Amino acid sequence: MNWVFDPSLALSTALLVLMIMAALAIVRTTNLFAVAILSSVYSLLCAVWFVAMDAIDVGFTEACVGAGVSGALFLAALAHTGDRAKKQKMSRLVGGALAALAFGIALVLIVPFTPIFGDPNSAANIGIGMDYVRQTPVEIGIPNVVTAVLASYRGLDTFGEVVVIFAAGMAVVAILPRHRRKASSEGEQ
Amino acid sequence: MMDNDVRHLILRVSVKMLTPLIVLFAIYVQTHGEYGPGGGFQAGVILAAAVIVYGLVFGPSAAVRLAPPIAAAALAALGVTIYALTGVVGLIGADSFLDHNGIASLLQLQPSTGQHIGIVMVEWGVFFTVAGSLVAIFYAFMVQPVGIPDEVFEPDESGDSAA
Amino acid sequence: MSDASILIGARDIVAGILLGLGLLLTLIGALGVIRLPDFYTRLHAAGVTDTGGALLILFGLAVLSGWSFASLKLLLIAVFLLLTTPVITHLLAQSAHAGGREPLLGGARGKANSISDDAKGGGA
Amino acid sequence: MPLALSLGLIFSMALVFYRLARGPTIYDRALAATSLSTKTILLIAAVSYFQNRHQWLDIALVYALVGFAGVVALVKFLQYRALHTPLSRHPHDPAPVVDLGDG
Repeated sequence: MNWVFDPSLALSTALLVLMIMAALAIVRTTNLFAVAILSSVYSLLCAVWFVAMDAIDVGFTEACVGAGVSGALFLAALAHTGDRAKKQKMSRLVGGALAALAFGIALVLIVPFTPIFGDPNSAANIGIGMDYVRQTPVEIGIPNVVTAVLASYRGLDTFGEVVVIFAAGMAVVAILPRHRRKASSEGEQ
Repeated sequence: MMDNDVRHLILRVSVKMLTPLIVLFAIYVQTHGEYGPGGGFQAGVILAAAVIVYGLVFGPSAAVRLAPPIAAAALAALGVTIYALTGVVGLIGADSFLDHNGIASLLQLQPSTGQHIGIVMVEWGVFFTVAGSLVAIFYAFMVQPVGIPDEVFEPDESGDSAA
Repeated sequence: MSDASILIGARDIVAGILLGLGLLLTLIGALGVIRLPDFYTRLHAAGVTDTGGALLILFGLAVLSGWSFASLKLLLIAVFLLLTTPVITHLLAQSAHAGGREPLLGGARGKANSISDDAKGGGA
Repeated sequence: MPLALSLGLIFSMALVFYRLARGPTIYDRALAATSLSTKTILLIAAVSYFQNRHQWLDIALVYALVGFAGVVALVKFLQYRALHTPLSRHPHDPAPVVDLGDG
Protein backbone atom coordinates (compact mmCIF):
# COMPACT_ATOMS: atom_id res chain seq x y z
CA MET A 1 0.00 0.00 0.00
CA ASN A 2 2.65 2.53 -0.90
CA TRP A 3 0.39 4.63 -3.10
CA VAL A 4 1.58 8.18 -3.51
CA PHE A 5 -0.12 11.10 -5.20
CA ASP A 6 1.49 11.65 -8.57
CA PRO A 7 0.66 15.09 -10.01
CA SER A 8 1.53 14.26 -13.59
CA LEU A 9 -0.53 11.08 -13.41
CA ALA A 10 -3.44 13.09 -12.04
CA LEU A 11 -3.05 15.61 -14.86
CA SER A 12 -3.00 12.89 -17.51
CA THR A 13 -5.98 11.13 -15.97
CA ALA A 14 -8.05 14.30 -15.81
CA LEU A 15 -7.23 15.19 -19.40
CA LEU A 16 -8.03 11.67 -20.62
CA VAL A 17 -11.36 11.67 -18.78
CA LEU A 18 -12.22 15.02 -20.36
CA MET A 19 -11.22 13.63 -23.78
CA ILE A 20 -13.47 10.60 -23.36
CA MET A 21 -16.33 12.85 -22.33
CA ALA A 22 -15.72 15.04 -25.38
CA ALA A 23 -15.79 11.97 -27.62
CA LEU A 24 -19.07 10.80 -26.07
CA ALA A 25 -20.55 14.28 -26.51
CA ILE A 26 -19.50 14.24 -30.17
CA VAL A 27 -21.26 10.91 -30.67
CA ARG A 28 -24.45 12.08 -28.98
CA THR A 29 -24.76 15.46 -30.73
CA THR A 30 -26.60 15.84 -34.00
CA ASN A 31 -25.96 19.54 -34.54
CA LEU A 32 -22.86 19.58 -36.70
CA PHE A 33 -21.79 23.06 -35.56
CA ALA A 34 -21.64 21.69 -32.05
CA VAL A 35 -19.70 18.72 -33.37
CA ALA A 36 -17.19 21.07 -35.00
CA ILE A 37 -16.74 22.95 -31.71
CA LEU A 38 -16.47 19.75 -29.71
CA SER A 39 -13.91 18.24 -32.03
CA SER A 40 -11.77 21.35 -31.82
CA VAL A 41 -11.95 21.05 -28.03
CA TYR A 42 -11.00 17.39 -28.34
CA SER A 43 -7.95 18.43 -30.33
CA LEU A 44 -7.13 21.05 -27.68
CA LEU A 45 -7.23 18.49 -24.87
CA CYS A 46 -5.22 16.10 -27.00
CA ALA A 47 -2.52 18.73 -27.51
CA VAL A 48 -2.33 19.46 -23.79
CA TRP A 49 -2.06 15.77 -23.07
CA PHE A 50 0.81 15.46 -25.55
CA VAL A 51 2.52 18.34 -23.77
CA ALA A 52 1.95 16.69 -20.41
CA MET A 53 3.62 13.55 -21.77
CA ASP A 54 6.56 15.74 -22.88
CA ALA A 55 5.94 15.02 -26.58
CA ILE A 56 6.24 18.69 -27.31
CA ASP A 57 6.72 18.63 -31.07
CA VAL A 58 3.66 16.44 -31.52
CA GLY A 59 1.68 18.68 -29.19
CA PHE A 60 2.80 21.74 -31.09
CA THR A 61 1.66 20.25 -34.39
CA GLU A 62 -1.68 19.30 -32.90
CA ALA A 63 -2.07 22.80 -31.48
CA CYS A 64 -1.31 24.53 -34.78
CA VAL A 65 -3.61 22.34 -36.84
CA GLY A 66 -6.39 22.19 -34.28
CA ALA A 67 -6.43 25.87 -33.40
CA GLY A 68 -5.84 27.51 -36.73
CA VAL A 69 -6.95 25.42 -39.62
CA SER A 70 -9.19 22.48 -38.85
CA GLY A 71 -12.01 24.48 -37.26
CA ALA A 72 -12.30 26.80 -40.24
CA LEU A 73 -12.05 23.87 -42.66
CA PHE A 74 -14.77 21.91 -40.80
CA LEU A 75 -17.11 24.87 -41.10
CA ALA A 76 -16.15 25.38 -44.74
CA ALA A 77 -17.08 21.75 -45.34
CA LEU A 78 -20.38 22.32 -43.53
CA ALA A 79 -21.09 25.10 -46.02
CA HIS A 80 -21.03 22.48 -48.75
CA THR A 81 -23.13 19.91 -46.91
CA GLY A 82 -25.77 20.47 -44.25
CA ASP A 83 -25.54 21.39 -40.62
CA ARG A 84 -27.37 18.43 -39.16
CA ALA A 85 -26.47 14.77 -38.95
CA LYS A 86 -29.04 12.17 -39.82
CA LYS A 87 -30.30 10.18 -36.90
CA GLN A 88 -29.03 6.65 -37.31
CA LYS A 89 -31.22 3.63 -36.81
CA MET A 90 -30.22 1.47 -33.86
CA SER A 91 -29.84 -1.61 -36.04
CA ARG A 92 -27.19 0.12 -38.11
CA LEU A 93 -25.24 1.08 -35.04
CA VAL A 94 -24.93 -2.47 -33.72
CA GLY A 95 -22.30 -3.58 -36.22
CA GLY A 96 -20.11 -0.58 -35.60
CA ALA A 97 -20.51 -0.90 -31.86
CA LEU A 98 -19.49 -4.55 -31.95
CA ALA A 99 -16.45 -3.78 -34.09
CA ALA A 100 -15.42 -0.94 -31.78
CA LEU A 101 -15.93 -3.16 -28.74
CA ALA A 102 -13.79 -5.95 -30.23
CA PHE A 103 -11.08 -3.48 -31.13
CA GLY A 104 -11.17 -1.97 -27.65
CA ILE A 105 -10.90 -5.39 -26.00
CA ALA A 106 -7.96 -6.20 -28.26
CA LEU A 107 -6.25 -2.97 -27.23
CA VAL A 108 -6.83 -3.68 -23.54
CA LEU A 109 -5.38 -7.17 -24.00
CA ILE A 110 -2.26 -5.65 -25.56
CA VAL A 111 -1.70 -3.27 -22.64
CA PRO A 112 0.30 -5.69 -20.42
CA PHE A 113 2.85 -6.14 -23.21
CA THR A 114 3.49 -2.45 -23.77
CA PRO A 115 6.31 -0.72 -21.89
CA ILE A 116 5.34 1.66 -19.13
CA PHE A 117 5.78 5.37 -19.72
CA GLY A 118 9.44 6.34 -19.54
CA ASP A 119 10.69 2.77 -19.26
CA PRO A 120 14.46 2.90 -19.93
CA ASN A 121 14.41 -0.70 -21.18
CA SER A 122 11.66 -0.23 -23.74
CA ALA A 123 12.39 -0.87 -27.38
CA ALA A 124 12.37 2.82 -28.18
CA ASN A 125 14.99 3.54 -25.55
CA ILE A 126 17.52 0.78 -26.23
CA GLY A 127 17.43 0.57 -30.01
CA ILE A 128 18.19 3.09 -32.67
CA GLY A 129 16.34 5.86 -30.83
CA MET A 130 19.16 6.30 -28.33
CA ASP A 131 21.65 6.26 -31.21
CA TYR A 132 19.85 9.27 -32.67
CA VAL A 133 19.92 11.04 -29.32
CA ARG A 134 23.62 10.30 -28.88
CA GLN A 135 24.73 11.07 -32.43
CA THR A 136 22.73 14.25 -33.04
CA PRO A 137 25.07 16.60 -31.13
CA VAL A 138 28.09 15.00 -32.80
CA GLU A 139 26.96 14.54 -36.36
CA ILE A 140 24.45 17.34 -36.80
CA GLY A 141 25.06 19.77 -33.99
CA ILE A 142 21.54 21.11 -33.39
CA PRO A 143 19.74 20.91 -30.04
CA ASN A 144 16.35 19.60 -31.21
CA VAL A 145 16.70 15.88 -31.81
CA VAL A 146 13.21 15.61 -33.28
CA THR A 147 14.08 18.05 -36.06
CA ALA A 148 17.32 16.18 -36.71
CA VAL A 149 15.50 12.86 -36.99
CA LEU A 150 12.73 14.27 -39.17
CA ALA A 151 14.85 16.29 -41.55
CA SER A 152 18.06 14.31 -41.73
CA TYR A 153 18.05 10.76 -40.42
CA ARG A 154 14.54 10.03 -41.61
CA GLY A 155 14.49 12.62 -44.40
CA LEU A 156 13.04 10.21 -46.94
CA ASP A 157 9.98 9.54 -44.75
CA THR A 158 9.40 13.25 -44.37
CA PHE A 159 9.78 13.66 -48.11
CA GLY A 160 6.99 11.12 -48.55
CA GLU A 161 4.80 13.05 -46.12
CA VAL A 162 5.44 16.34 -47.91
CA VAL A 163 4.55 14.77 -51.25
CA VAL A 164 1.35 13.39 -49.71
CA ILE A 165 0.39 16.85 -48.39
CA PHE A 166 1.10 18.38 -51.78
CA ALA A 167 -0.90 15.70 -53.59
CA ALA A 168 -3.81 16.07 -51.16
CA GLY A 169 -3.91 19.83 -51.59
CA MET A 170 -3.81 19.61 -55.36
CA ALA A 171 -6.46 16.87 -55.34
CA VAL A 172 -8.83 19.03 -53.29
CA VAL A 173 -8.25 21.96 -55.61
CA ALA A 174 -8.87 19.75 -58.62
CA ILE A 175 -11.99 18.01 -57.27
CA LEU A 176 -13.96 20.85 -55.68
CA PRO A 177 -15.96 22.90 -58.17
CA ARG A 178 -14.58 26.23 -59.15
CA HIS A 179 -17.74 28.23 -59.36
CA ARG A 180 -17.68 31.76 -60.67
CA ARG A 181 -19.95 34.13 -58.83
CA LYS A 182 -21.63 37.01 -60.59
CA ALA A 183 -20.75 37.93 -64.13
CA SER A 184 -17.02 37.86 -64.44
CA SER A 185 -17.00 40.63 -67.04
CA GLU A 186 -16.08 43.35 -64.58
CA GLY A 187 -14.29 41.27 -62.02
CA GLU A 188 -10.90 40.62 -63.50
CA GLN A 189 -8.45 39.90 -60.76
CA MET B 1 -29.88 46.94 -41.15
CA MET B 2 -26.58 48.16 -39.89
CA ASP B 3 -23.73 48.48 -42.29
CA ASN B 4 -21.31 45.61 -42.19
CA ASP B 5 -18.31 47.91 -41.90
CA VAL B 6 -19.69 49.50 -38.76
CA ARG B 7 -20.96 46.28 -37.27
CA HIS B 8 -17.64 44.48 -37.48
CA LEU B 9 -15.42 47.45 -36.74
CA ILE B 10 -13.87 45.83 -33.65
CA LEU B 11 -13.15 42.62 -35.49
CA ARG B 12 -11.64 44.47 -38.41
CA VAL B 13 -9.28 46.54 -36.30
CA SER B 14 -8.16 43.62 -34.16
CA VAL B 15 -7.59 41.33 -37.14
CA LYS B 16 -5.59 44.06 -38.83
CA MET B 17 -3.38 44.13 -35.74
CA LEU B 18 -3.18 40.38 -35.32
CA THR B 19 -2.45 39.21 -38.86
CA PRO B 20 1.11 40.60 -39.02
CA LEU B 21 1.77 39.17 -35.57
CA ILE B 22 0.66 35.72 -36.69
CA VAL B 23 2.93 35.93 -39.74
CA LEU B 24 5.80 37.05 -37.51
CA PHE B 25 5.16 34.14 -35.17
CA ALA B 26 5.18 31.76 -38.14
CA ILE B 27 8.60 33.07 -39.13
CA TYR B 28 9.80 32.66 -35.54
CA VAL B 29 8.62 29.05 -35.44
CA GLN B 30 10.21 28.37 -38.83
CA THR B 31 13.62 29.80 -38.03
CA HIS B 32 13.61 28.46 -34.49
CA GLY B 33 12.83 24.87 -35.44
CA GLU B 34 16.35 23.58 -34.80
CA TYR B 35 16.44 24.96 -31.28
CA GLY B 36 12.95 24.51 -29.93
CA PRO B 37 9.66 22.93 -30.86
CA GLY B 38 8.35 23.63 -34.29
CA GLY B 39 9.69 23.59 -37.78
CA GLY B 40 8.41 23.77 -41.29
CA PHE B 41 5.09 22.02 -40.85
CA GLN B 42 3.95 24.04 -37.86
CA ALA B 43 5.13 27.32 -39.34
CA GLY B 44 3.33 26.57 -42.59
CA VAL B 45 0.10 25.85 -40.76
CA ILE B 46 0.39 29.08 -38.77
CA LEU B 47 1.04 31.09 -41.93
CA ALA B 48 -1.98 29.48 -43.57
CA ALA B 49 -4.00 30.35 -40.48
CA ALA B 50 -3.04 34.00 -40.94
CA VAL B 51 -4.33 33.94 -44.51
CA ILE B 52 -7.48 32.11 -43.36
CA VAL B 53 -8.29 34.68 -40.67
CA TYR B 54 -7.64 37.50 -43.11
CA GLY B 55 -9.82 35.88 -45.73
CA LEU B 56 -12.62 35.16 -43.29
CA VAL B 57 -12.81 38.75 -42.15
CA PHE B 58 -12.07 40.74 -45.27
CA GLY B 59 -13.52 38.31 -47.76
CA PRO B 60 -11.96 36.19 -50.47
CA SER B 61 -11.17 39.07 -52.79
CA ALA B 62 -8.91 40.74 -50.24
CA ALA B 63 -7.30 37.40 -49.37
CA VAL B 64 -6.77 36.65 -53.04
CA ARG B 65 -4.96 39.94 -53.38
CA LEU B 66 -2.79 39.00 -50.42
CA ALA B 67 -2.08 35.45 -51.61
CA PRO B 68 -3.34 34.58 -55.10
CA PRO B 69 -4.54 30.97 -55.50
CA ILE B 70 -2.12 30.37 -58.34
CA ALA B 71 0.71 31.58 -56.13
CA ALA B 72 -0.39 29.24 -53.35
CA ALA B 73 -0.33 26.26 -55.68
CA ALA B 74 3.01 27.37 -57.12
CA LEU B 75 4.40 27.78 -53.60
CA ALA B 76 3.39 24.22 -52.73
CA ALA B 77 5.08 22.90 -55.84
CA LEU B 78 8.15 25.03 -55.12
CA GLY B 79 8.42 23.51 -51.65
CA VAL B 80 8.41 19.94 -52.94
CA THR B 81 10.98 20.97 -55.54
CA ILE B 82 13.28 22.49 -52.92
CA TYR B 83 13.06 19.33 -50.83
CA ALA B 84 13.75 17.08 -53.81
CA LEU B 85 16.67 19.21 -55.02
CA THR B 86 18.21 19.06 -51.55
CA GLY B 87 18.00 15.30 -51.85
CA VAL B 88 19.58 15.39 -55.29
CA VAL B 89 22.52 17.38 -53.94
CA GLY B 90 23.06 14.61 -51.40
CA LEU B 91 22.81 12.08 -54.24
CA ILE B 92 25.55 13.89 -56.14
CA GLY B 93 27.83 14.52 -53.20
CA ALA B 94 27.45 11.36 -51.12
CA ASP B 95 25.84 8.81 -53.46
CA SER B 96 22.72 8.69 -51.34
CA PHE B 97 19.41 10.54 -51.74
CA LEU B 98 18.85 13.09 -48.95
CA ASP B 99 22.20 12.44 -47.30
CA HIS B 100 23.10 15.95 -46.20
CA ASN B 101 26.75 15.04 -45.81
CA GLY B 102 26.88 15.37 -49.58
CA ILE B 103 26.28 19.10 -49.25
CA ALA B 104 29.32 19.36 -47.00
CA SER B 105 31.53 17.36 -49.32
CA LEU B 106 30.46 19.37 -52.36
CA LEU B 107 30.99 22.71 -50.63
CA GLN B 108 34.15 21.69 -48.74
CA LEU B 109 32.55 22.27 -45.31
CA GLN B 110 32.38 20.54 -41.96
CA PRO B 111 29.92 17.61 -42.07
CA SER B 112 27.83 19.15 -39.29
CA THR B 113 27.58 22.42 -41.22
CA GLY B 114 26.42 20.50 -44.25
CA GLN B 115 23.81 18.73 -42.15
CA HIS B 116 22.65 22.07 -40.79
CA ILE B 117 22.31 23.55 -44.29
CA GLY B 118 20.44 20.47 -45.46
CA ILE B 119 18.03 20.58 -42.53
CA VAL B 120 17.31 24.26 -43.07
CA MET B 121 16.62 23.65 -46.77
CA VAL B 122 14.35 20.72 -45.96
CA GLU B 123 12.44 22.77 -43.41
CA TRP B 124 11.89 25.58 -45.90
CA GLY B 125 10.63 23.05 -48.42
CA VAL B 126 8.16 21.65 -45.90
CA PHE B 127 7.10 25.19 -44.94
CA PHE B 128 6.33 26.23 -48.52
CA THR B 129 4.49 23.02 -49.29
CA VAL B 130 2.29 23.05 -46.20
CA ALA B 131 1.48 26.75 -46.37
CA GLY B 132 0.71 26.63 -50.09
CA SER B 133 -1.37 23.46 -49.91
CA LEU B 134 -3.45 24.63 -46.95
CA VAL B 135 -4.14 28.03 -48.49
CA ALA B 136 -5.12 26.35 -51.76
CA ILE B 137 -7.46 23.96 -49.89
CA PHE B 138 -8.98 26.88 -48.04
CA TYR B 139 -9.67 28.76 -51.27
CA ALA B 140 -11.18 25.64 -52.80
CA PHE B 141 -13.57 25.34 -49.84
CA MET B 142 -14.31 29.03 -49.67
CA VAL B 143 -15.88 29.23 -53.11
CA GLN B 144 -19.61 29.49 -52.85
CA PRO B 145 -21.37 26.15 -52.95
CA VAL B 146 -22.87 25.41 -56.34
CA GLY B 147 -26.64 25.29 -56.62
CA ILE B 148 -27.54 27.81 -53.94
CA PRO B 149 -28.52 31.21 -55.27
CA ASP B 150 -26.54 34.27 -54.38
CA GLU B 151 -29.38 36.12 -52.73
CA VAL B 152 -29.60 33.61 -49.91
CA PHE B 153 -26.13 34.43 -48.73
CA GLU B 154 -25.73 38.03 -49.70
CA PRO B 155 -26.31 40.48 -46.86
CA ASP B 156 -28.36 43.33 -48.25
CA GLU B 157 -25.96 46.12 -49.08
CA SER B 158 -27.19 49.37 -50.51
CA GLY B 159 -25.98 49.15 -54.06
CA ASP B 160 -23.33 51.78 -54.17
CA SER B 161 -20.53 49.40 -54.95
CA ALA B 162 -20.36 49.63 -58.71
CA ALA B 163 -16.95 51.17 -59.14
CA MET C 1 22.78 38.55 0.71
CA SER C 2 19.86 39.27 2.95
CA ASP C 3 18.59 41.90 0.51
CA ALA C 4 18.37 39.27 -2.22
CA SER C 5 16.54 36.84 0.03
CA ILE C 6 14.09 39.54 1.05
CA LEU C 7 13.49 40.31 -2.59
CA ILE C 8 12.90 36.65 -3.37
CA GLY C 9 10.50 36.39 -0.47
CA ALA C 10 8.64 39.47 -1.67
CA ARG C 11 8.53 38.01 -5.15
CA ASP C 12 6.95 34.83 -3.87
CA ILE C 13 4.39 36.77 -1.90
CA VAL C 14 3.44 39.02 -4.83
CA ALA C 15 3.27 36.06 -7.20
CA GLY C 16 1.21 34.09 -4.70
CA ILE C 17 -1.30 36.92 -4.36
CA LEU C 18 -1.55 37.32 -8.15
CA LEU C 19 -1.92 33.59 -8.76
CA GLY C 20 -4.45 33.18 -5.97
CA LEU C 21 -6.58 36.07 -7.20
CA GLY C 22 -6.39 34.80 -10.76
CA LEU C 23 -7.37 31.28 -9.79
CA LEU C 24 -10.25 32.62 -7.71
CA LEU C 25 -11.50 34.70 -10.64
CA THR C 26 -11.19 31.74 -13.00
CA LEU C 27 -13.14 29.47 -10.67
CA ILE C 28 -15.84 32.10 -10.16
CA GLY C 29 -16.11 32.54 -13.91
CA ALA C 30 -16.39 28.80 -14.48
CA LEU C 31 -19.10 28.60 -11.83
CA GLY C 32 -20.91 31.49 -13.50
CA VAL C 33 -20.77 29.75 -16.87
CA ILE C 34 -22.54 26.79 -15.31
CA ARG C 35 -25.03 28.48 -13.01
CA LEU C 36 -26.21 31.65 -14.71
CA PRO C 37 -29.56 31.46 -16.48
CA ASP C 38 -29.07 32.69 -20.04
CA PHE C 39 -26.40 33.10 -22.67
CA TYR C 40 -25.67 36.79 -22.15
CA THR C 41 -25.13 36.46 -18.42
CA ARG C 42 -22.90 33.44 -18.97
CA LEU C 43 -20.98 35.43 -21.55
CA HIS C 44 -20.58 38.20 -19.03
CA ALA C 45 -19.20 35.81 -16.43
CA ALA C 46 -16.83 34.06 -18.83
CA GLY C 47 -15.66 37.12 -20.74
CA VAL C 48 -14.72 39.27 -17.79
CA THR C 49 -13.14 36.57 -15.66
CA ASP C 50 -11.30 34.95 -18.55
CA THR C 51 -9.55 38.18 -19.41
CA GLY C 52 -8.88 39.33 -15.86
CA GLY C 53 -8.08 35.97 -14.30
CA ALA C 54 -5.87 34.95 -17.18
CA LEU C 55 -3.92 38.19 -17.00
CA LEU C 56 -3.45 37.83 -13.25
CA ILE C 57 -2.21 34.25 -13.52
CA LEU C 58 0.13 35.11 -16.39
CA PHE C 59 1.51 38.11 -14.54
CA GLY C 60 1.98 35.97 -11.44
CA LEU C 61 3.93 33.39 -13.41
CA ALA C 62 5.97 36.15 -15.05
CA VAL C 63 6.83 37.56 -11.63
CA LEU C 64 7.93 34.11 -10.52
CA SER C 65 10.08 33.67 -13.63
CA GLY C 66 11.97 36.90 -13.09
CA TRP C 67 13.77 38.52 -16.00
CA SER C 68 13.96 35.72 -18.52
CA PHE C 69 12.84 34.60 -21.93
CA ALA C 70 10.01 32.72 -20.28
CA SER C 71 8.56 35.84 -18.68
CA LEU C 72 8.81 37.67 -22.01
CA LYS C 73 6.78 34.90 -23.60
CA LEU C 74 4.29 34.99 -20.73
CA LEU C 75 3.82 38.72 -21.19
CA LEU C 76 3.38 38.19 -24.94
CA ILE C 77 0.69 35.60 -24.23
CA ALA C 78 -0.97 38.10 -21.91
CA VAL C 79 -0.92 40.79 -24.61
CA PHE C 80 -2.39 38.44 -27.21
CA LEU C 81 -5.07 37.24 -24.82
CA LEU C 82 -5.90 40.85 -24.06
CA LEU C 83 -6.28 41.41 -27.81
CA THR C 84 -8.35 38.34 -28.65
CA THR C 85 -10.54 37.40 -25.69
CA PRO C 86 -12.62 40.60 -25.54
CA VAL C 87 -12.97 40.52 -29.31
CA ILE C 88 -14.31 36.97 -29.16
CA THR C 89 -16.71 37.95 -26.39
CA HIS C 90 -17.93 40.89 -28.43
CA LEU C 91 -18.29 38.69 -31.52
CA LEU C 92 -20.31 36.06 -29.71
CA ALA C 93 -22.63 38.60 -28.11
CA GLN C 94 -23.11 40.42 -31.38
CA SER C 95 -23.69 37.19 -33.26
CA ALA C 96 -26.21 35.92 -30.72
CA HIS C 97 -28.04 39.24 -30.88
CA ALA C 98 -28.07 39.18 -34.68
CA GLY C 99 -29.27 35.60 -34.50
CA GLY C 100 -32.38 36.77 -32.70
CA ARG C 101 -31.68 35.66 -29.16
CA GLU C 102 -33.30 37.96 -26.67
CA PRO C 103 -31.60 38.52 -23.36
CA LEU C 104 -33.48 37.25 -20.36
CA LEU C 105 -35.09 40.17 -18.61
CA GLY C 106 -36.76 40.26 -15.23
CA GLY C 107 -36.80 37.56 -12.63
CA ALA C 108 -38.68 34.81 -14.41
CA ARG C 109 -36.89 32.11 -16.33
CA GLY C 110 -37.71 32.76 -19.96
CA LYS C 111 -38.50 30.00 -22.34
CA ALA C 112 -37.03 31.59 -25.44
CA ASN C 113 -33.43 31.14 -24.49
CA SER C 114 -33.61 27.61 -23.25
CA ILE C 115 -34.56 26.16 -26.61
CA SER C 116 -31.78 23.84 -27.54
CA ASP C 117 -30.29 24.08 -30.98
CA ASP C 118 -30.10 20.32 -30.92
CA ALA C 119 -33.78 19.94 -30.18
CA LYS C 120 -34.95 21.96 -33.18
CA GLY C 121 -34.11 19.42 -35.82
CA GLY C 122 -35.04 16.32 -33.87
CA GLY C 123 -33.35 15.08 -30.83
CA ALA C 124 -29.87 14.92 -29.40
CA MET D 1 1.17 26.37 -4.93
CA PRO D 2 1.94 24.70 -8.28
CA LEU D 3 -0.30 21.77 -7.52
CA ALA D 4 -3.16 23.95 -6.30
CA LEU D 5 -2.96 26.16 -9.38
CA SER D 6 -2.92 23.26 -11.83
CA LEU D 7 -5.68 21.37 -10.08
CA GLY D 8 -7.79 24.51 -9.80
CA LEU D 9 -7.40 25.16 -13.52
CA ILE D 10 -8.28 21.54 -14.34
CA PHE D 11 -11.31 21.79 -12.08
CA SER D 12 -12.53 24.97 -13.77
CA MET D 13 -11.94 23.29 -17.14
CA ALA D 14 -14.18 20.47 -16.04
CA LEU D 15 -16.85 22.92 -14.90
CA VAL D 16 -16.80 24.74 -18.23
CA PHE D 17 -16.81 21.43 -20.04
CA TYR D 18 -20.24 20.75 -18.59
CA ARG D 19 -21.58 23.82 -20.38
CA LEU D 20 -19.79 22.75 -23.54
CA ALA D 21 -21.41 19.33 -23.55
CA ARG D 22 -24.86 20.47 -22.46
CA GLY D 23 -25.30 23.55 -24.64
CA PRO D 24 -28.20 24.31 -24.90
CA THR D 25 -27.50 26.78 -27.71
CA ILE D 26 -24.62 26.81 -30.13
CA TYR D 27 -23.47 30.15 -28.69
CA ASP D 28 -23.15 28.58 -25.25
CA ARG D 29 -20.95 25.91 -26.71
CA ALA D 30 -18.77 28.42 -28.52
CA LEU D 31 -18.45 30.45 -25.34
CA ALA D 32 -17.51 27.37 -23.35
CA ALA D 33 -14.97 26.32 -25.96
CA THR D 34 -13.34 29.75 -25.87
CA SER D 35 -13.24 29.72 -22.10
CA LEU D 36 -11.80 26.22 -22.12
CA SER D 37 -9.11 27.32 -24.55
CA THR D 38 -8.14 30.23 -22.29
CA LYS D 39 -7.91 27.94 -19.28
CA THR D 40 -5.83 25.53 -21.34
CA ILE D 41 -3.39 28.32 -22.17
CA LEU D 42 -3.11 29.05 -18.45
CA LEU D 43 -2.63 25.37 -17.63
CA ILE D 44 0.16 25.02 -20.17
CA ALA D 45 1.81 28.16 -18.86
CA ALA D 46 1.58 26.96 -15.25
CA VAL D 47 2.86 23.47 -15.98
CA SER D 48 5.67 24.83 -18.13
CA TYR D 49 6.81 27.09 -15.31
CA PHE D 50 6.70 24.37 -12.71
CA GLN D 51 8.45 21.85 -14.96
CA ASN D 52 10.92 24.55 -15.94
CA ARG D 53 10.39 24.17 -19.68
CA HIS D 54 9.93 27.53 -21.29
CA GLN D 55 9.66 25.90 -24.74
CA TRP D 56 6.17 24.75 -23.83
CA LEU D 57 5.05 28.35 -23.82
CA ASP D 58 5.20 28.31 -27.62
CA ILE D 59 2.13 26.09 -27.61
CA ALA D 60 0.23 28.49 -25.37
CA LEU D 61 1.33 31.28 -27.70
CA VAL D 62 -0.16 29.42 -30.68
CA TYR D 63 -3.50 29.08 -28.94
CA ALA D 64 -3.47 32.72 -27.87
CA LEU D 65 -2.68 33.92 -31.39
CA VAL D 66 -4.54 31.74 -33.86
CA GLY D 67 -7.13 30.23 -31.54
CA PHE D 68 -9.78 32.69 -32.54
CA ALA D 69 -9.78 31.69 -36.21
CA GLY D 70 -12.29 28.97 -35.42
CA VAL D 71 -14.54 31.34 -33.51
CA VAL D 72 -14.47 33.88 -36.32
CA ALA D 73 -15.38 31.17 -38.81
CA LEU D 74 -18.20 29.93 -36.59
CA VAL D 75 -19.66 33.37 -35.95
CA LYS D 76 -19.46 34.22 -39.60
CA PHE D 77 -21.15 31.00 -40.59
CA LEU D 78 -23.91 31.43 -38.04
CA GLN D 79 -24.67 34.88 -39.38
CA TYR D 80 -24.40 34.35 -43.10
CA ARG D 81 -24.54 30.57 -43.55
CA ALA D 82 -21.50 30.85 -45.80
CA LEU D 83 -17.85 31.62 -45.48
CA HIS D 84 -17.18 33.64 -48.59
CA THR D 85 -19.09 36.78 -47.59
CA PRO D 86 -16.67 39.38 -46.30
CA LEU D 87 -17.41 40.40 -42.76
CA SER D 88 -15.88 43.75 -43.43
CA ARG D 89 -15.01 45.62 -46.54
CA HIS D 90 -11.30 45.97 -46.96
CA PRO D 91 -10.27 49.60 -47.41
CA HIS D 92 -8.74 48.83 -50.79
CA ASP D 93 -11.69 46.80 -51.91
CA PRO D 94 -13.87 48.66 -54.39
CA ALA D 95 -16.47 46.10 -55.42
CA PRO D 96 -17.67 42.87 -53.85
CA VAL D 97 -16.77 40.71 -56.83
CA VAL D 98 -15.13 37.41 -56.16
CA ASP D 99 -13.25 35.48 -58.74
CA LEU D 100 -11.37 32.47 -57.57
CA GLY D 101 -11.62 31.07 -61.05
CA ASP D 102 -8.39 29.86 -62.51
CA GLY D 103 -6.66 29.07 -59.28
